Amino acid sequence: MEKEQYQQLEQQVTPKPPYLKNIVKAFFVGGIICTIGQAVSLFYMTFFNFTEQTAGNPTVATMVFFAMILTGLGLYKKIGQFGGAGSAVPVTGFGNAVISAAIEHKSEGYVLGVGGNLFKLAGSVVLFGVVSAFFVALIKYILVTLGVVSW
Amino acid sequence: MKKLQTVLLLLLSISIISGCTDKEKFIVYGSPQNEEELKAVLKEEDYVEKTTVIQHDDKMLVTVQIKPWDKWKKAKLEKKLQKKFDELYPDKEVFVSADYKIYYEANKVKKDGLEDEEISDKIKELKKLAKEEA
Amino acid sequence: MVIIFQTKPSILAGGVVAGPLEKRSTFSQYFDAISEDERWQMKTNEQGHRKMIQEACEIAMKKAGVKNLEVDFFLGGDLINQMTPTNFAARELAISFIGLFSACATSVSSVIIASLLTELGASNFSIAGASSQHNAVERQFRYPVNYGAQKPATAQWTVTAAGFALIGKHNDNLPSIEAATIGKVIDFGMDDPFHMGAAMAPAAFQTIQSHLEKRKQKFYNYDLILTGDLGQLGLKLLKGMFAESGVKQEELTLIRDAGTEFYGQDEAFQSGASGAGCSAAVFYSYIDQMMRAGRYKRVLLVATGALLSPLSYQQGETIPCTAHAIEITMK
Amino acid sequence: MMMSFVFAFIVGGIICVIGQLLMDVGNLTPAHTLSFLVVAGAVLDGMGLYEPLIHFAGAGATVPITSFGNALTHGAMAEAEKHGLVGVLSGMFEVTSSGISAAIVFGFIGALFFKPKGNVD
Repeated sequence: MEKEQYQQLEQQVTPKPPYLKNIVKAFFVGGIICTIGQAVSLFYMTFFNFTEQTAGNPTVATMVFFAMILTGLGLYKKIGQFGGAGSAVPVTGFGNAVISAAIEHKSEGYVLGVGGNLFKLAGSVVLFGVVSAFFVALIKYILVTLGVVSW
Repeated sequence: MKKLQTVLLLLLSISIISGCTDKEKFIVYGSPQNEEELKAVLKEEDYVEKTTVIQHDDKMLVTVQIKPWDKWKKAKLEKKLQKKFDELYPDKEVFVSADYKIYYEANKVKKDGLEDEEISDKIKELKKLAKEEA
Repeated sequence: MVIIFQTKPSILAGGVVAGPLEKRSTFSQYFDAISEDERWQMKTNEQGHRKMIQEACEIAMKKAGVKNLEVDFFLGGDLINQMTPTNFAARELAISFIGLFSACATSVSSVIIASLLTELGASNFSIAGASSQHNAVERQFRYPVNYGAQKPATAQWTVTAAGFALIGKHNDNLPSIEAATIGKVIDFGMDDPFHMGAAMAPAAFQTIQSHLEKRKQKFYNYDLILTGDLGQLGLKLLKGMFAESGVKQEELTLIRDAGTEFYGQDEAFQSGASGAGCSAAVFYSYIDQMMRAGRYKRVLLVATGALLSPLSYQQGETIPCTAHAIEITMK
Repeated sequence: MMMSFVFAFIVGGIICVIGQLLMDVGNLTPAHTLSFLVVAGAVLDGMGLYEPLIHFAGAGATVPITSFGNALTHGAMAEAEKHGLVGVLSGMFEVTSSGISAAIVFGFIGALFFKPKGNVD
């Protein structure tokens, strides 16, 4: 059998991901995580001195804390298998990427293992977040200087 | 489908919890002399869902909750309202906030029955809180 | 390349040890020992991996009544970088050792070498086999164990198991290795590390085909042709390739796959089991015992291996694969 | 208040659906998907569109990873407005995303207390 012929066969046999099912699951899991986030920020606004503007930070930190517990107990990967992007896209997914790498590489020690591998999976998010922020701000600055837009 | 049931249950319980807080939608607390006028001014603005105004002396704190569908314009509406009040009460020190926290605290001022100087202090405090950056 | 063994070395004993999750395997009743702890009471997964290999080898030797001083060669491998678990186990076992790497096909390639050494007269007793430990393999090839990435239906679950066979001189009452095929490295351009079955199926196809051709045998001359860890989709593809080449449907039922059957049809494991420990555990427990009981007279064991590394696929390379086969007969 | 939960649910859900489409249809790995979304968040903020979304959906917009790009860009732009070109750079270092700090701290704590486990259910 030739390569091309085999690739055709492979296309036939391999099931397509269940798009609709995955989308519905991602929507619900992601939605629920964000709703919990909303409840957490309401909690911070009600009981602490945080405004809608400033409640974002403690909310995100709390969500990452939840992610740590779920990751450590081995539950987050099950949520991940079910929810797909629904659990990967919220900040809890970012937390899961960092925390799971930290737990995994503990066996190589805290300096070389945990320290060196903490951002093994999530590093790209930090990289592209910071770099894109830099360029977006730069472009905006240039546009403002040229008088095309205002801040 | 079990998951769907849980979601519906969650939404239902949230609605019950949050459903109890609505009572009076337009509240003015502190000096009552311009209460009706203020209410009329705020009712003019159709994007305002609920509002609580607390005032003492020349200080006035206007807290509003914007209707959900208009919320994305929050920053602009806040500014617009601030301008309107500045023009209406040029001799008063007015601060407008659409933040939930400030609204919540303003209601608490009424609930706790703060008086006179206490109100002024609270307004000053909340103004500072509202101006904090993320 | 097909090798025909004149002296027909025998499998004197098999030793299979598996992890706690493998209790759920359809083959678990045939395993010699199942650990309650996936790390074998050791500190790291890799140390547990080593302990598991040691235990499997010791069981194989004990069953045959052979001491490790009497064993001439230890041949084996695993999937971890530089095969440290097997190397370290060899240190503990103190047997002359060569590490072998054919990815998951090591379970068979090691037995081929052991048989050759036996045929040569260089070895009275050799231990050969392979192993894999889920956590250690996952973190190296894919993601940290606790990372919540969604696995597609094509993914396979790496087995925690070690399977070793004690190979010695021919014995009429024991399953014996009559012939073997050392496979070529085949690359059909598959590049998805979560779809290994599709990458490995062509290698299995080539090896089985050339084995049958050189041995002048047909499918129905075998009681069973058992592949290592193609998974449900890989097995489907392999059968599809044979169907295309004119093999009849009823003959295709002779092909089975250890990876497909390992965890039953449990959807939690997606396409099935994989890993060097999968084929080794099934070959040297279930098959060995079935042959001793006379259920099978002639089987072809085909272990498939995907020769990739995380580095190679991140650099955009396709996944080359190999398959090695041994023909085992019972009088 | 009720509506804020509904909008958080819907907007958060939609952002996750975009991620799922990138993974399933676009065939991206989770790391590629998240990187893409972070950049999208930064660009949306540059166009002044992310802040309204946060006002509208609250946690529905701050919890998804897109908000990380938004927070960084926001900080950089605020500094640039104040200090000009230098601000673009210094802004980058001034803003800290609580998501990163939290992930680092909890990652360390997690490593102290947990071990990797290969269970399926």
